[in-house]
Amino acid sequence: MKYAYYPGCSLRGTGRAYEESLLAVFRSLEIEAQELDDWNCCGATTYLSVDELTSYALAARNLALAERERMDIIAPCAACYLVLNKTQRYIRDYPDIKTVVSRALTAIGLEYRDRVRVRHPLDVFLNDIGVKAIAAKVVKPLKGLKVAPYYGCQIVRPYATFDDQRNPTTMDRLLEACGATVIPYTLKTRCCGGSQKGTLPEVGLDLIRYLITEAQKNGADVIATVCPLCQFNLECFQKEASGQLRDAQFRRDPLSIPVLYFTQLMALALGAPGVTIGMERSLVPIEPVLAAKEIAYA
Amino acid sequence: MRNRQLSPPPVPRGAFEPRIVAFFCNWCTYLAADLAGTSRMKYAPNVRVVRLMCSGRVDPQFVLDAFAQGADGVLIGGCHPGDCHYQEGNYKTLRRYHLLKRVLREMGIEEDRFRLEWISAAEADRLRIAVNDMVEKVRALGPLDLTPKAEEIQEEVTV
Amino acid sequence: MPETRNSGNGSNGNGIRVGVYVCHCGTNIAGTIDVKAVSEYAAGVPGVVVSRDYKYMCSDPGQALIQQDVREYDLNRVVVASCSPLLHEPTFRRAIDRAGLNPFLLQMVNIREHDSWVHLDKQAATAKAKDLIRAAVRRVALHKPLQKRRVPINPNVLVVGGGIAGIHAALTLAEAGKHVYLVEREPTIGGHMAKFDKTFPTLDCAACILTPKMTTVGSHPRITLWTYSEVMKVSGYVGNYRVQVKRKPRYIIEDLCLGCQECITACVYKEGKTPDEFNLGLSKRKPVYLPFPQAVPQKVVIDPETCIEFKSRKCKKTCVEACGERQAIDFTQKETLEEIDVGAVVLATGFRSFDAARNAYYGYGRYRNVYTSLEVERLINAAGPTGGEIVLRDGKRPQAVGIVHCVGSRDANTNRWCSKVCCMYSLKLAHLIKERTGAEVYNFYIDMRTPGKGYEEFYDRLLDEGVHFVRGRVAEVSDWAARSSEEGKLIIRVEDTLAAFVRRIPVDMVVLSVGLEPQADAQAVRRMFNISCSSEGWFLERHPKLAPVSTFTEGVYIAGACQGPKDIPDSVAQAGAAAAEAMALIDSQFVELEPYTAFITEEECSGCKSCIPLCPYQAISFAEEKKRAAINEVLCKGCGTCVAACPSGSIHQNFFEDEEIFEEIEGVLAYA
Amino acid sequence: MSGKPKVAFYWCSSCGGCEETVVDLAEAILDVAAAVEIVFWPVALDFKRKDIEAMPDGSITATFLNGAIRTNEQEEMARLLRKKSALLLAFGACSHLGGIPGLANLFDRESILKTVYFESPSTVNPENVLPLTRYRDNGHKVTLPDFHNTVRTLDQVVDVDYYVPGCPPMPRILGAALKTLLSGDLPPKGAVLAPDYALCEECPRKDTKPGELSIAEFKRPQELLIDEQTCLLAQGLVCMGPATRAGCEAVCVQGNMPCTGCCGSTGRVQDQGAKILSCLASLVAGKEDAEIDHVLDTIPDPVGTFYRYGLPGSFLRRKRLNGVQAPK
Repeated sequence: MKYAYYPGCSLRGTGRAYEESLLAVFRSLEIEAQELDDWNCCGATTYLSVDELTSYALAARNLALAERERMDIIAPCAACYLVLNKTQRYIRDYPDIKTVVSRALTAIGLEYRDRVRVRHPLDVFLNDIGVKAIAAKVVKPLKGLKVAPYYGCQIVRPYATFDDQRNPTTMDRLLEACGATVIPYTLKTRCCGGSQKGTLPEVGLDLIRYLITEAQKNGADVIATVCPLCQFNLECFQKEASGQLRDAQFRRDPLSIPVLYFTQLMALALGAPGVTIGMERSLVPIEPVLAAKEIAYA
Repeated sequence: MRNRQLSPPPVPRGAFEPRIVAFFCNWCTYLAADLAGTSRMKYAPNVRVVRLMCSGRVDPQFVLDAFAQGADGVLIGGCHPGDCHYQEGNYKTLRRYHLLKRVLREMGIEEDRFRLEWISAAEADRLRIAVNDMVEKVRALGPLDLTPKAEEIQEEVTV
Repeated sequence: MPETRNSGNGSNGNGIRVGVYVCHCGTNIAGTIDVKAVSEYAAGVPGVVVSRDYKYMCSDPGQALIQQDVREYDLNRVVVASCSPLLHEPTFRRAIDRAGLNPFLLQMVNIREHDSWVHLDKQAATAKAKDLIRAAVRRVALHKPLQKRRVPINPNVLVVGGGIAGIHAALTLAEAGKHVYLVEREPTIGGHMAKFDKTFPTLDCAACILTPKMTTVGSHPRITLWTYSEVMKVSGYVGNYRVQVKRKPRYIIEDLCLGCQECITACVYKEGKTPDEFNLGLSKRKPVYLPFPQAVPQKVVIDPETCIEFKSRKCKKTCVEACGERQAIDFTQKETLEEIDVGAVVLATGFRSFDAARNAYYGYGRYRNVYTSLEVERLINAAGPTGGEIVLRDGKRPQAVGIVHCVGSRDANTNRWCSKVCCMYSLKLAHLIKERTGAEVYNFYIDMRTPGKGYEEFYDRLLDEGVHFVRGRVAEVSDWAARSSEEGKLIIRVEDTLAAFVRRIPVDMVVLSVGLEPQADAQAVRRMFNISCSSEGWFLERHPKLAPVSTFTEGVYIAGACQGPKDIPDSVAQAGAAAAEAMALIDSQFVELEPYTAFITEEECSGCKSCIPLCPYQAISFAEEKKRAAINEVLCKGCGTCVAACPSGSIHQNFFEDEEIFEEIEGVLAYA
Repeated sequence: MSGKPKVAFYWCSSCGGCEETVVDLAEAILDVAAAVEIVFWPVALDFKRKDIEAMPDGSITATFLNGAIRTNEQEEMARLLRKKSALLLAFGACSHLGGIPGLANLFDRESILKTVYFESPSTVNPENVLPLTRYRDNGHKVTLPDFHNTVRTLDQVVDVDYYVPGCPPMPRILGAALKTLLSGDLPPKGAVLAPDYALCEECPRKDTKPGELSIAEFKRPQELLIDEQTCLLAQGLVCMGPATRAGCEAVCVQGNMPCTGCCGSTGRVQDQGAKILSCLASLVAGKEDAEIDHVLDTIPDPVGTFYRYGLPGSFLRRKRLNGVQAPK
């Protein structure tokens, strides 16, 4: 089964580690994922709020390209996944949007007949490959590594496409297949604030603080995420968020925990060398944690 | 989801008004039509209902006679399979419908002019949607005007 | 408004003299249809000798109008254009019958539900009324006089479901001298009510008011009580239903068992291993058990799934010893099939609670201290698993309890309807919990619905007792503690719409007030009794206002929550009503069946046997000697399927003859 | 001339089979010839149209007109004979129901002429010559009858007194018809001169028809070795017997072939095709769409089978002229 790999802008920017580890996992699981030729930016949720119809046309161009190749699209970044999904549904449900988009696509010699599926790596790994096959390929089981599985909001809301909206478990099962222990994490779909950190910093920081303290309280060694923005928020503001600890009881344990893409952990377990899967790109280093767990890292 | 309009779509003046004969079973679809009335739902006035005790009583002759007498569409309404007040009447209706549809198609009568809908006593809205939808589809197809009168046969003579 | 009388253009030659009556129905018809024009038009239709329009045809003066015309104009056909025949056909048939005209020489035209109420365009609605009346006049001309068929009624009654509704219906019927078969699926009658501790608003103890009625049922000479049994098949027709009932084996000989429960104590299992269904799994029971102390019948049941004797056949059978010389235990008992004949049926099959796990965000099944209201009823009940103590699963008393209303109800994702009883029972639970534990009690509601007698006063009483009421639908129950004071608690996040901010309320125990849903097998049961269901799955009553306990199937009545969510007083009232209507049917000794049956004209039938397999009621048989098919009029239900299928047109149906329907079709389509 | 009743025979759009039935009366023809005076019988005796025009109106006691009305000449003759005859009988399936020629109503004139004169394999017509109804050649004017778009039954053109059903009508039926006419006590106008019950009554295989027929598959005559004793419908063949008027004593069934419905329906049925459709469909096995279609698809040509003789006489009469082409 061949897939059209749609990296999206983040995976070429702050989310480089996500792409590097994702491609490594593709290689070791022998998944044929060919980058979608001449893909364009999906517009993310921001453009949708600026000019709805044009943003659908922009996103639909990618759908049309993939449909021409007759391949499912893999959209790893949560925002791309949501925008492409939403575009598909709105074209299907609202005739006036469909006419605008079709006119736009015909102008550039493309057409879209709603015959392509937008997939997320979690869905592909679990449903197309399967936990047993992945476990069989694990070379360095992450024995003893306690992971907080953090899904964020966009891949489960508003559309529950491949997992339960309230209590998703895809990532949990994949990480367990790689030998890690997944801690119970109630806030696994609680919002990380997204761009709140920029607009209402005190609110953004509170949300980040809740997520990290709950993970640390439950004994997590690392938080695994699927979205470049969540990773950015959770990792880059830990010191600043610690300052928010008004309640003395929390002062004892400042916020300090590695935040990785789940694909980095999988790639590690599947034997990919650390340097090639963006490990050195982390602000909060993972090496001491791995060393403590005697998980070979190099 | 855009809200579905409740009353039938507005019709331009002078548009073709199709005439549709409907055979409704007394226990399900006729009651759904009554319920649509008590709920003050609105649908197109083009349908004339003939009440029968079961959709199984609809003789294919009635359908053909309706078309021959100038109906532009025929609608049969019955209980959902398994719900028939007489247990199996609607299964016979379904079988006759399948064969009669083929005969009508071979006689040049469009598919949308002859329709079978399973509508239970509580599904007033389903009836409203079915009637409005059928009236619009038959309106688009235009009048059936099936049998040219004897005189018309005459003027076709010139070669 | 004076009615206009238009003189018709005389009979159409073959002696047919039709009177047409167009009803205004106040403004219901006249508001959209030009009744004057329609009446005048009808006067011009061949065969019509008098055509009138009147404000209320179904009123006594309206009916008198027809009767007077029948005499004065020597009418032999009547057409009434008004509302649905299913509503007033009987009325007008009786009216012309009293005027000496056979009631079946009438044709109704539905110009209200099918015309004025559903069309905006007045011209089109008026034109439609004219078409329909023209068709009716042409059809009624061919009507033949018919007589209703009279069939004797079996005096027994079947009541399905042994909840409070079924119990009350059975007792009312039995007290009136009728023999009742009460069939209940569970080992005991009592239904959901038997599980409650107190009932609102009077706080009567449920057992105190229910058990006396249960014991009366158990011992009543005219009630045959079959518990642990299910209806399997129903055939026949009104007044003459044959019902097949499957009796599941209790492995106890009912007549011998005294309910002394010695066998339970003596059972090899020292204490229960299986989750007790009656206590909703909050306690365990042994393989041999009594559902609850006041169970009726007072007989134990042996569960073959968990009893060792059924697995290994090697159990010491200490229970049999304990039973002593009564020897009431019989491991070889088999399922039996009984067949009974009844004249009427009352369905009182009750409801099912909404499965709280379907709302994942309330954490039922994930967090141990989230309970459903029914489970809390058992906790509060003195005969319950905790002897009436409200304690959490870890034995500790809760300091703060949150009661969430509308769980599964008034929700587009699950059930749209309001389940009617949850506000009141939530108030009752709040009172009992507050009284027993002194804990802080929060009720989270959208609208406090207290519609019954003494209901609002009960709510006021709760306010005085210091129960906290938060108006808002609870968004989430989660164990995530945002601050140390929330450690180890369940946090209820809710938008307090009166205080206009989102609150986080830590509690120790959450009670989910689950709504009411149709039973899981409602579709199967209704198909068995040939009644229909609303789209949600509740049994469909003949008319929501005027006939709430009867159905479209003659002789089958419904009562209680199976017809829709309702509380105990309404269920009992409906049970009484259903019993009364069943009695009215039975006491009439005869049931009149519509004469719409099919018949075969002997010399027309070629004996081609095509019709024989078409009848599900086996009403058509093949007379070998005469080589003709014949229809048994008593078994024929009048569906007409064989009439449409007879290839030589030799089967006819009273009131629905081919010619009559052809006339109606051509009438509707013929231009004026 | 002799006081004997005058009888006329005429044929319109037909195959001549009905004329042969007259001859098939064999010796009985002599009694007929003796009893009546045949004043018009173009297929057998040299009569001309002017002979009929010369007769006073209503002077012919009975005219047996067979064949459907397809051209304007046939229509003129039908009207002429109606004028000249006291009794006009639709003789045989073509004039009674439309007959085999009536199946042309599934097509229109242009496509028929194209098929016959251009496309049929054995036709060599490079210049695409079509017959013309008027043609002038070296001073002579030559005409052909106009060819109508729609085939009609006799009673769709003129008023018909009686119908003699069958394709062709069995000699027994024709003989009975003649006897009734000559006997003078005439049945009610419009009667079909044959019994008014279905063929199964007279069918020798009547007893072998199962009481619980459920058809899982229809077969065509060439697809099986037809058993000579069992009811043909029970063997899965489409037999029109149940929906066809008796009178022919099931001669086809005795020839081990299913009845094809040539005598039309019983008097109580207005559309024979619709009735057999209703009867057979009701007996089909299957309660789901797919199962039902699986069985019904084994009838390749429902219209041709159910309306083999009765298309012009059916409710729909013909395929819609302005109708959309039925998708193949």
